[in-house]
Formats: sequence, structure tokens, C-alpha cells
Amino acid sequence: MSFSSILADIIGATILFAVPLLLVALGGMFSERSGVINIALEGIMIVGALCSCLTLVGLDKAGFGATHPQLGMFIAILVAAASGAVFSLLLAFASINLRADQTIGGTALNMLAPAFAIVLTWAVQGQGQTTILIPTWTRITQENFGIEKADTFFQNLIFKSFYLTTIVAVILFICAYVLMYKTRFGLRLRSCGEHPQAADSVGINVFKMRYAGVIISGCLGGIGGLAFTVAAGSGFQSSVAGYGFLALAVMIFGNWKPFTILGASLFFALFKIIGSYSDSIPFLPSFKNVNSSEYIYLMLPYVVTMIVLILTSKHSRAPKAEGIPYDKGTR
Amino acid sequence: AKKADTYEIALVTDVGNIDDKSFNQGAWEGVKEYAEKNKKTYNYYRPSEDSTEARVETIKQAIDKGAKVVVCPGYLFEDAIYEVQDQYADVQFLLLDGEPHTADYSVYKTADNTHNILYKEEQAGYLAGYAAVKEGYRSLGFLGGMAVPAVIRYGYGFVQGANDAAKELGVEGDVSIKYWYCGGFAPSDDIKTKMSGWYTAGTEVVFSCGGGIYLSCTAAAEAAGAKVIGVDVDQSAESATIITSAMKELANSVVLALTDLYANGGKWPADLGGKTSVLGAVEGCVGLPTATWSMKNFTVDEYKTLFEKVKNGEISISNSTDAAPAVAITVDYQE
Amino acid sequence: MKNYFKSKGFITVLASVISIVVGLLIGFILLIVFNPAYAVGGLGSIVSKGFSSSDKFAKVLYQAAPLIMTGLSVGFAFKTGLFNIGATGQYTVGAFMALVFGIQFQLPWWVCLLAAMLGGAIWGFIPGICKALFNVNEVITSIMFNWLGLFMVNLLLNNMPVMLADHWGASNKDRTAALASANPSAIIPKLGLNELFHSNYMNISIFIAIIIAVVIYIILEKRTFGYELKACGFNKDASIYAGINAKRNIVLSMVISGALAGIGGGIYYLSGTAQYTIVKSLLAMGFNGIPVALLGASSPIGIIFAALFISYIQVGGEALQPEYAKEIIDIIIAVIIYLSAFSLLVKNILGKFIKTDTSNVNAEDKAPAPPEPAPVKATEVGSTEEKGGNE
Amino acid sequence: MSDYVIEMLNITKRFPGIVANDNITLQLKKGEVHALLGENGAGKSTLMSVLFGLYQPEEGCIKKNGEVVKINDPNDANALHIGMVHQHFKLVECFSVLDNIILGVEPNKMGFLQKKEARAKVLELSEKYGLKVDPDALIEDISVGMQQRVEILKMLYRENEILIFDEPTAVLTPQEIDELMEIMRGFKAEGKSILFITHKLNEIMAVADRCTVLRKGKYMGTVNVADTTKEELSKMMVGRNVNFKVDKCDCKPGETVFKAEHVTVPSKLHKKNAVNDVSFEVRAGEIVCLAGIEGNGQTEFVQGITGLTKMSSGRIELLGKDITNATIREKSIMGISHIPEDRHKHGLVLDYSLEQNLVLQQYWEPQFQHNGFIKQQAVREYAEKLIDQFDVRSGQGPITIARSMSGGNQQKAIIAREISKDPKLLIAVQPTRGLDVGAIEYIHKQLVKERDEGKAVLLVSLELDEVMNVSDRILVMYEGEIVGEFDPKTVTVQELGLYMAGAKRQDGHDGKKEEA
Ligand SMILES: Nc1ncnc2c1ncn2[C@@H]1O[C@H](COP(=O)(O)OP(=O)(O)OP(=O)(O)O)[C@@H](O)[C@H]1O
Ligand SMILES: Nc1ncnc2c1ncn2[C@@H]1O[C@H](COP(=O)(O)OP(=O)(O)OP(=O)(O)O)[C@@H](O)[C@H]1O
Ligand SMILES: [Mg+2]
Ligand SMILES: [Mg+2]
Repeated sequence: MSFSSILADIIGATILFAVPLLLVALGGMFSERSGVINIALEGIMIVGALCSCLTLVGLDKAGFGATHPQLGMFIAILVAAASGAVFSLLLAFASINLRADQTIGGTALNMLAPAFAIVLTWAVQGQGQTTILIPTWTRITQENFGIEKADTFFQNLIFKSFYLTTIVAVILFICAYVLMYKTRFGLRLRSCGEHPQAADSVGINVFKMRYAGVIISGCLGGIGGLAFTVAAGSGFQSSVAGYGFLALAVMIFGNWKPFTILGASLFFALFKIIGSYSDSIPFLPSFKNVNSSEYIYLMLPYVVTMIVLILTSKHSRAPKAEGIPYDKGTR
Repeated sequence: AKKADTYEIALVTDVGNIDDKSFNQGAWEGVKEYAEKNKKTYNYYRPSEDSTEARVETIKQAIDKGAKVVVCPGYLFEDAIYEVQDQYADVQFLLLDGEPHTADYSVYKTADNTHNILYKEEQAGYLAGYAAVKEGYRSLGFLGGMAVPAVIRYGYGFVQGANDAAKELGVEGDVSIKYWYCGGFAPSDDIKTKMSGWYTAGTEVVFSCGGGIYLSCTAAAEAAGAKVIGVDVDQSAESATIITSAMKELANSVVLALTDLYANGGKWPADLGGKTSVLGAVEGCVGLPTATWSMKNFTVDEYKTLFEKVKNGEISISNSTDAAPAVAITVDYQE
Repeated sequence: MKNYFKSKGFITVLASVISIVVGLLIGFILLIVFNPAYAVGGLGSIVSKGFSSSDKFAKVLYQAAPLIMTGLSVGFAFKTGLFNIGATGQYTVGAFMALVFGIQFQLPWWVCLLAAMLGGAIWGFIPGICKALFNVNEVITSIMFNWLGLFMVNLLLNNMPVMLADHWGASNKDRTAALASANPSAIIPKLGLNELFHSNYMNISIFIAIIIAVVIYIILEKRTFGYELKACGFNKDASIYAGINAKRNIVLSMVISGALAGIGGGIYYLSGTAQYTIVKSLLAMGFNGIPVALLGASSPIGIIFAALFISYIQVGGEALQPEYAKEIIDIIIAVIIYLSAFSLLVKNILGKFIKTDTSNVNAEDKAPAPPEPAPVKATEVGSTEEKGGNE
Repeated sequence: MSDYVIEMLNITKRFPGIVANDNITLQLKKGEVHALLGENGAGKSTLMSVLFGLYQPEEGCIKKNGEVVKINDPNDANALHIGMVHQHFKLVECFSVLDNIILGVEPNKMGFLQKKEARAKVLELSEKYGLKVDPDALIEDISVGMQQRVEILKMLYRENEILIFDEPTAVLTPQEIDELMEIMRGFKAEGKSILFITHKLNEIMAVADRCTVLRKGKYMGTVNVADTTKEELSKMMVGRNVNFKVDKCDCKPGETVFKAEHVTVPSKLHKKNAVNDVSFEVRAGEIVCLAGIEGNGQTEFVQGITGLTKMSSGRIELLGKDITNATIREKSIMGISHIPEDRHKHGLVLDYSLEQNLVLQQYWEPQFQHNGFIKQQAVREYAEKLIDQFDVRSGQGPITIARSMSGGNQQKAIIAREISKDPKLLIAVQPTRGLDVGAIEYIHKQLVKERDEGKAVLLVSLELDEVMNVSDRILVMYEGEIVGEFDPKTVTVQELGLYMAGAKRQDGHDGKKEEA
């Protein structure tokens, strides 16, 4: 083993786990920037992962996946986005049309999603079959490019954990940035999260924009669910292990802005995996006389984040009108 | 609409579900196989929480729904069976991997309507560890679920087997084992990352021992091009990375027990009721799968010779779960 | 005036009842979809199982007690303008402290319960102080403190051999020792209730929880301290203007909220039934406080009923086995919570049918009644920015 | 072709429980400035919101140039070239000026913003009408006056011809008001038609051609401004004669109640001090007024001495006792009452009931609590007494949620609370902002009454009328320093204006005022 391959591994794994955080936190950003607090991200991820994993299994069974692996994966990504979007409509309806408390709707959806996922998984796979296995063809390997396998830094970096979701995430990140800051849509969306009355007074349909924000967060959250499941690599078990909440933290940490969110998700992902490598990286302490020292590493990202937050809290700034249902009548 | 259906053979799960690739699944497959073949009604129940009280409650629920035989996989049921075996003298209990006792371990008692089965996991683990070193692997890993007795026996057996093989080959200095309990029986991203770290750092093969965690292990192995050893059942179909599996015949032992039970008119025969069977090589209940053999350097014939030695006691394997076996190879107990 | 309050409360309750009925109807449809043959019996068991026998009812009470506590934790914070999504972490640390005092130090149950309270309080204190002094959003800190609490507890337990079951003769060390063998005096007294109810689940914890809920109600509604806390929650600037120490109150709110969740953890594990298992996932009981608080409209009394109700239909849901997956009950609960989000709408509709008595004292041009505020106000997740606060 | 560009005929708009506009007709001629006058809650904003498409009327119709039009939303209004500057500005604080101006009508290619064109057009407009703005500044960083210019530019950018100004002057300094009047005259000269809501009759007399008066949602009539007087207008509006001059006897100052020495308060916005070395005193039985243009440190000064922000240096005394380091609560106990500038932010807990708000400063006193338990009955009785005494009107009396009360009555509630505390020193910051003449008259009376009872009153006001009428002594603040002290009986408004604008400065008021 060489240091270069470990380094490649760490970078690769960091990116792999940063992708779901990035996607979901960006989703949250769209929703909150439009004025709707989205604590349902966890639930949205679960639904996205559920539907896309079922799709992958279906494609696998049909034999389509093995022959067109990346097309199959692309279909799954579309399904993830669509299902996340549909699920997020429930949040949109309650919090936009009915002006209900947004945390209630979100909490309900977070409860609904895993229960629904279990029940549906059983309905599809048979009673008691809680795991949906992800076909192996989803990973992009050297063979897909006809490259000879070799133990080089770049091959280790790229091909160990390379999925279409990573490429999609990069593209979506760029799109998200452009959409948010360079388009008419983005300007209008942001105005709804800051001052919906102002938006309304210049003829912007606040309801529509908020729906758009929530639906985008549903799409990104759904894809994020799939990205998490492939990254976790052990099939889908009606859970995304709290990544939705983590993404919420990433979004706040990232100050509701795309680039800082990107930084925050890489940061979280790096600290998440670094502990697993502590025994192979010489300069990391391995706490030999402590039982279960892995927990020390698991705690690290949170401790560091706390410190960073305390230092930077002065600059943190949430969309002003988020969480407040828009009522034309209020002035 | 039907209201009350009854199920004659009931399985109550410990934690996890019947697809846990472990106790629950093995036992469930046994129940299913026997019941379907013999036209018995059967079903399974899951307790509301991980506590003796909830397990007792669920066993009662199963009995309310007409269970005549209740199969309880896992040592977690020890207290619960102790509580219910006398209350429901007409119901037959099958406890896998444990013996009933009081909550404070002061009294052990297996009633006549209860039969316990224990396994010699250390033998299976031994065979796997021995095979891996003989096959040529030097850098091994043991990934345990939780540090529960069965898993510990597998693990310590694995260490002993690897040690003996290394000694035979005179490579004690080269063989090393990374040894870690991940703290659960469910796969997770953390386990996968940890295994990736191991493989990248040079580990060639990992004995993944416990429930669904093999999923995390094979995912990491696939990416790293490394190998995995399966557990409990022949898992070679699950992934191409699995070179062999340390098996114990859970399902089979359940089928055999149920057959004996019904052959005796639905009651445990005298040699089983109130007794504990310990199943190992002698009973043919542990071993490596020869039908799907994929190892090259370590042959089926060599394996058979080894198995005989284990069976006839020529090789003695410690089944202690208290202290790690003393060995000459390097074992890195990570906690 | 009294009439007005009555009818307002009546409408609130009626709105909740409607959510529940509709939720159950949707649940019934689900049952029909998944297994029509048993749907009627299934619904029957959901709505009646909890009362079907004394031991089932004991189970309802057993589950409700910690739920009341975590519900109170979330609800109390809501009332004071904070969203404590960290009840899970506080619950975990509370459970840990209770068990340490019970197993390691061999102290009686009430000391352990106080320790649990302390543990939860500490875990609420840190996010509180971060919010008060550094203006760090409490949602993000408490999410992180959930994980920190879990990891810390697991780390400590793994390094405290006396705490684990194997030290007390068991064969496993993935969980803490059973209190029955480690220290029976740490088990919350049953006072013969277990005999009465024919169930080992039964102990006095439900009464402890209800008493605490009533105390919290009195604090919030009858005492100057509650007046201050709520004022801070509604309008921090105005409470500073009124000479209230807003920073201290934020910290206190989080401390109390954490203490409540901590007691929840203590109550659950000191009942002597469950042992704390060292796993890497957050405990659901803490999160379940959120729906309980929402269903109970954050009012301490409402929370008692909400927790009892949720526990009740959960017990009914268990009884759906083996014909149905017991998770169906979670779907039903989620639907009920979702519908309770509509309560504003339901109340408006109901309000039109049931004329509220608005006997104006001195009406200003017959000014309209204020809109019914949503059950939970001031849940500003994410608004870290703060104006005018003095440093 | 009709004489009128806009006609709102027989408009009726109801809100739950109230008829905000009851059969109101308003006709706007081309090229005129048409004032709209009415008490608080008379329905002016509602009527304008109907015209701007924010509300749909239940009855009545709107005609543009004689043709009936349907205005469903602001987009329709915009298409009809109707623009509106709202009473509460509708600007997104964290957006730039440019973004705010183009919001809703963004120049774009396939959805992508084309800000260059927009910027050019904005700069051109700002040049043409003398509305100086920095297109890249963030709204939150610019002054209120500048924000209003942005609102006006928004209308111009949309090429609106009918301009609605809803209480534009309530938040402006005298100089800015003059500028605005000038700008309005300019628009009129260009042929644009203006609807102008204000409570200040002087402004109506100054710019308006005609004036429509509403009272409690009803139409009272339309008059030519040239043919009427302020007195007549106000009578039309409130239904009785209003006394503009505050009746008060000469002040008989007593002992020194409040003393500020070298008070310095840092600014939140910039590095300079917002208040720099200010010293003065207020005696019993006199009303001292801190006058000045907004943003010259008055707000910070009051926040500094009341304890809402920290003073960086200086010393304050109440009745000879040093209270520099006293907490807000201690100051309140010692006898300081504070009517805050922002009633929603500081003055009230909007989600509390009226009675709870009325004891906000006193709930902890033995009168209202016993062993930490609030005496609900005592609170109720106290609230009922105050409501009665100060004529605070609300839907359900003591249990009305404060949020649902009108601004004027919210202000009355605060005043009732603060005055009933029987303070030694009453600090009133802009107590009449945004209120109608009736309410203003009432509040002024209360201030004078307090003075006559021997209290010391410190009044902060931007309204020169108020300053001249109510106070016994005027201190002018400029850039955080006191630049002059005047007797209202001897000084002229013009003179004051010069000091407020920083053009003049008295000796001895160079920031190092003598101690005596
Ligand atoms: N959104 C609303 N919901 C319910 N009632 C409203 C609403 N807006 C206005 N009203 C009612 O209509 C009346 C007229 O309000 P409006 O804002 O038009 O008054 P105004 O004349 O502009 O007062 P001011 O001088 O204080 O601005 C108010 O007294 C209020 O009772
Ligand atoms: N959203 C609302 N729903 C119901 N009633 C409202 C609402 N908003 C305002 N009101 C009613 O409007 C009335 C007056 O409110 P409004 O804000 O117009 O007062 P105002 O005198 O114009 O205040 P200000 O002078 O501060 O503008 C109150 O009596 C209140 O009952
Ligand atoms: Mg108004
Ligand atoms: Mg108005």
C-alpha cells in the first residue's frame, strides 16, 4: 500500500459522500430561498431513493441494466427526481396553499417516508424483504471506458467510487448556481424568500415561485437520496441514515449559498470518512488505549463545525421570510 | 372479512427482520421449509422494542394467534423463554443460540417444552481462517457485527485457524489480522468506508461476520478488487468477491428439530425437551461450502482432511469468548 | 368571555378529532389495499387494542411516559420560540446519565432520574449558550448535538466496562447491564401496579410524566417566569426592552427543554425493561417528541393526550401483525400529523359553522377577530440573523 | 374621451368583519396631484391597493380613460401604467437597488438576466429626475429617503403614468419632504397623474390640486385644495374641529431629573460614533425635545441611555444617582419610562394579548404577582382601567391579541402603559409617527399633562411641527452631536432647519458642553 493510493481513496470517498450532501443541501437552499423551510429533506431523500432503487432493480431484472448500465442509471436518476418532486408537493400544498405550519408538514413527511418505504418495499419484494439491493452495474469502472486497470493515483481516485450521480451533481451544481444568480427565475425566487409582499407587488406569483422552490428541492433531494444509497453501497433499507438532517446543517453552515454549501459538504464528507482511515494514516492519532476510538473521529466534524459556526455566526443570514406562510392580506 | 386466522408455527424475531442474512433469516427459512412441506400454517412476529418485556409480549401475541410451536432465534430470548415456558406448558419452544435463565443469571432452567440449540461457530471460523492463509492470503480482516457470543466465537475461531495455518507454513511473522466489531448487524456507509480503508491499506480478504453487514463489505471489496469471506450460509451467490463462507446450518437444524417434534406428536421428545444440543462438525452443522469451491491453492481434499481433524477432536479449538486466543500472528484488535 | 374561550378550545379539539378520524380512514384504505380480508379486524385492533386488556393498557402508559417527556421538551421550546430538534440527543445523554448513576454508582432510581435530568439539561445548555452568546442557530447545533450525544455516550460506555451487560454475568457487551441484575433499586418503583395491570411494563413513570407536564403548564401559563419565556419567544427585542434578560432566558429554555427530554430517557431506561444498546443510529423516541408536540399544539396538557393517543394506536398497530406490517401505523400517524397541519383551515371552516361568541368589550368599528394563530408560532428555523440585540 | 384618467366608481371592499371601503368614488384628472385624506384605518391604503390590483373589490368598477378595466393583479396595473409607492416599502433588503428596480420586469434573454441594459436605463432615469441612487448599493445599507427614491424609480422604470404615493412623507426628513414635493411637481409638469396619501395637511396645501376625504371607510367628499383650509379638511376627516396648537401653560422647571454627561455610543453601521460626547439635562416639569434629521444619532442616543445598546463612554444620572451601569429593569424601577421608536419591534409582544402587553414593564411587581404566580385578576382589572382611561380600542378588550389592533391603538396602549407607571422621566421617541391628527392631538395632550404633573419629558421627534408645538426646550442633534439649544418661542423653523442640516452651530455646543 502506498500513501498515494490512500490519498486517492480518501479524496474519492470524500467526493462520493459529499455528492448527496451537496445535492440535498442545494435542494434545501432552493426551498428556503423561496421562503419554505424544508425539514422534510430526509423524507424526500428516502422516497427518491426508494423509487429509484426499485427502478434499478426493475431494469436489472429486465436485463436492460446490464446492457445499458449508464442509461439505466440515468433513468433511475430521473425517477428519483420525479418521485422526490411528487412527494415534496405534499409539503408545498400544506405550507403554501393551506398556509400550515411548515415544521408540521415537514415532520409528518419525515415520518411518512420511511414507513411508506418499508410497506412498499414489502409489497414489491415480499414480506420481510427490507433491503433493496443495488445492481453492481451502476458503478462506472475502467471497463466502461475501455481502460486497462492499473494501480495509478488517478485510476484509484476516479474509478473506485464513481457513479453517474457524481457527474450529475457537478452539472446540477453549476445549473443551480446559474439559475439562482443569473436568471430571472432566480431573482424572483429569492425575492419571495426575502420579501414576498414586495414580490407580489411587482406581479410575481409568490405561490408559483414557492411551489417551484419546493419542487426543485424535491428533485434534488430525491437524486440526493439515490446518490446516498449508491455511496453507502449496501442497498436501500428505508433509511438514509440522517443525511437529510445533516444536509440541513450543511445548508445552514453553507449560509444558503451554493459555493459555501459545496465547501461545507466536502468538509463534512471528509471528516466523516477520515476516521475510517486513521489506522492507515501515520500522522493521525489512533487512540490505542481507548476502546472504540472511531467515535472520536465520528465526533470530530461536528465539533469543528460548532467552532466554525461560533466564529462565523455574525455573517450567517437566513432568508428573511422563510417559514412564514404568505398571505396576500398581511402587510 | 376474516378476523381470526391462526398460525401454528410462529417465529419471533430478535432485532432486525427476517431478511437479516443471519439468525432470523436462517431460522425463518427453516420454519418455512418445514411448514410448507408439511402443510402447517406459519408466520412471524416482530417485537415492538429490543427488550425482554416486548419479546414476552410478542410471544404471547403469537400464542394468542394459535401458535403451538414458537421458534426464537438468538440469545436475546433467554430471559423471555424462561418467563413463558412454564406459563404456556402446552406450547413448544425452540431457542436457537441460547439457554433460558432468569434476568439476573442466577437460575438456568430449560423446561420440558423447550429445546435449545447452540452452534460451534468457532469451528466454522477456524476452517475459514485456516483456508484463507493456506490459500495464500497474508493480510486478513475480521469484521464482526456486535460483540455477541456467536460472533466472538466465529472471530476467535478465525484467528486460531489463521494462526495454525501460518504456523504450518512458517509464516507467522507475515500474517496479520485486523479485527473489528462494527457495532451492528445492519450495513452502513460507515462500515463501507472503514472497509475501503482496510483494503486500500493492503488487507486482502475480510471475514464479514454478521447479518447484512456483508453488503457494506462486498461493496468496498468490489471497488477495491479485494475479497470477502461470507458467514452462516453459502453467500458466494451474493457477490463475486466472496471466496468462501463459514457456514452453520441454521435452517437445516430448525427443520430437523421440527421434524423430531412433530414425529413425537407435537411435543419435544425426551432427548430434546429440556435439553440443549450443541451442533458442530460432528453433526455436520458447520463447514465451508464445497459445492461452490473457488479457492485454488487450498483444495477441497485438503479441506476434507482438515474437517476430519476438527470433527474427531484432533484439532482442539477454544470456544472461550472471554479472552482473545493467544497466537503467534499479529492481530490488531481495533476498537 | 368564558364562552368565547370555551368555544375556541372546543373548535381546536374538534379540529384535532377531525384530523384523527380522517387519518384513521386513510389508514383503513391502506389496510384494504394491502390485505382486504383483514381490513375490518385490523382497523378494529387499531382503535380498540389499547383498551382490550389491562396489560395492553399498561403498554400504552409505558410508551406514553417517555413520549410525554420528549413531547414536552419540543413543545416547551416551541412555546419559547426555539425549535429543539435535539431532543434525541438530550434523551440519549439523559438515559446514559441515569444508567451510569444506577449501574456504575449503584444509586436509587430517583437519584438516577435527577441525573438524567441533569444530563439532558447539559445537552440543551450548550446549544442554548451558542444561540444566546454567539447567535448560532439552535436547529443546526441541536442536530449536531444529537450525533455528538450518541457518539459520546457510545464512546464512554465502551470504556466503562462496569456499565456493560457482560460485567454482570451476561454474555454480551453490546448493551448496558440489565438493571434487574445490576441494581434493582434503580428501577422505577411499580408500587404493585404491575400486579394490578398484570404487566411488567407498568410503573409510576406515567404519573411522573403527567405531574411534570402539569408543572410545565403552570410555569408557562401561570408564572412570571413563563410569561418572560414566552415573551422572549414571541419577540426577543420587546422582551429586552421590558428589562427581561433574553439571553439568560434562551439558555434557560434550552436547559429546561433538554432536562425534560433527559428525564424522558431516564424514565424509559429506568423502567428496567429495555437496556441501552450501543448502536450508531439516533433513538427514535426523541424524534417522536416532535409529532407529539405538534399534535398537542405545544400545550403541556395537549401533549399528555397526544402522547397517550399516539402510544395507544401504536399498541393497536403492533396487533396488526402478522397480517400487516406494523409500520402501517406509522403511516397513519404521519397522516394524522400532516392533517393537523391543516387545522388552520379546518378551524376556519368550523368557525363559520359554529358561531364564536365575540362579545366585544369596546369594539373598534367591529374590528374582526384576530386570525387563529397556527398551533406553533415562532418556529423560525434558520433565522440566525438578529437585529438590535446588544452584544 | 373622459376628463379623468382613472375613475374608481362606487368601490366597496370588505374584510372579515369590516367594510374597509364603503361605496367610494374617486376620480383622478390627468396631470393633477390628488390627495387622499382620512384617519388611520379610514380605508385609504385599501382603496389604493384595489387600484393597484392587490385586492379585488366586491362592488364597483374602475375606469381608465373612460373605459372599464379589470385589475386582477399588479401586472394588470402595470400594463395600465399604474404604479405605487407603498406605505411600507416593498423592497427586498438584501438585493441591490438595481435588482429591486427591475424585479418583475427583468430584461432577459431566454430567462437570463441582462442587467447592462437595465443599469443604463436606471442611470438615465435617475439623471433625468434628479433621483440620485447607487444602483449597486444594497437596500439595507441605504437611508430611508434613498429607499423611497428607489421606489419612485421602480415606477418610472415601468413607465407608469399614474403614480400612487401612500404616505410617502411619514418617514422623510423635512429636507427630503421638500425634495419629494419638488419631484412631484416635476411629474405633474410632465403630465403624469398623482394620487397622494398623507396625514400632513401642510403637504396637501403645498402640492395637491384636489383632495378626497374618507372617514371610516366612507366617502366624505372631494374638494379643491385652493378653495379650502386645513381646518375644514380636518373637520371633514374626523368630524369635529381639531386643535393644531397644543394648549399648554408656561413650563416651570424644577429639579434636575436626568443628566447625560459625555455620552458616546458607537455606530452599528460604520466606524464613527453614532453619538459623540453628548451632555445635557432634563428637569422636572419640562419637555426637552431632541430634534434633528433622521440618522443623526437620536435613535442611538435613546437606545444608549435606556440600555438597549451599550454606551462606549459617558455617564448618566437620574435624580442625582449614577445609572450608567444600571440594567434596563433597574432603570425602569428607578422611574424611566420609554415609548420606543419602533412599536412592533420593541414596544409590543404582538402575539400577547392587550392585557399582557399592558403589564409588560410591571408583571413582576407585587401588584401583579405573588410568589411568582401572576395574579390574572389583578392584571385584568388593571388592563380594563387603562383601556378605559386611555380609550384604547380593540376587538375584544383586554384579551385582544395585540397583533390585530390598529397601529394607532397599539401606540395608545404603549403610551398608557408607560405613563401609568408614573415615571420620573418619560422618554418618547416619535410617539406620533404615522398617526392621524386626532390621535396626535391626544398624545400631545398626554405629554403635556405629564409635564404639568412635574415629570421630566424627553421627546425625540423628526416632525418640526411637533417639535415647535410641544417642547419647552429644543436641542438640535447633528452627526451625533448637539449643535444648538433653543427656546421654541423665540426660534423659527427656518433657523432650526439650518442647524439640523449642519450649516450652523452654536458656541458652547461644539461637543464639549459645559458641565453646569
Ligand atoms: N388585510 C386586511 N385584513 C383585514 N382587514 C383589513 C386588511 N387591510 C385593511 N383592513 C381593514 O381596512 C381598514 C382600512 O385599512 P387601510 O389600511 O386602508 O387604512 P388607511 O386609511 O390606509 O389607514 P392609515 O392611515 O393608517 O394608513 C382597516 O381599518 C382595517 O380594519
Ligand atoms: N391580517 C389582518 N386580519 C384581520 N384584521 C386585521 C389584519 N390586519 C389588520 N387588521 C385590522 O386592521 C385594523 C387596522 O389596521 P391597520 O394596520 O390598517 O391600522 P393603522 O391604523 O393603519 O396602523 P398604522 O397607522 O400603523 O398604519 C385593526 O383594527 C385590525 O383589527
Ligand atoms: Mg396604516
Ligand atoms: Mg394606509
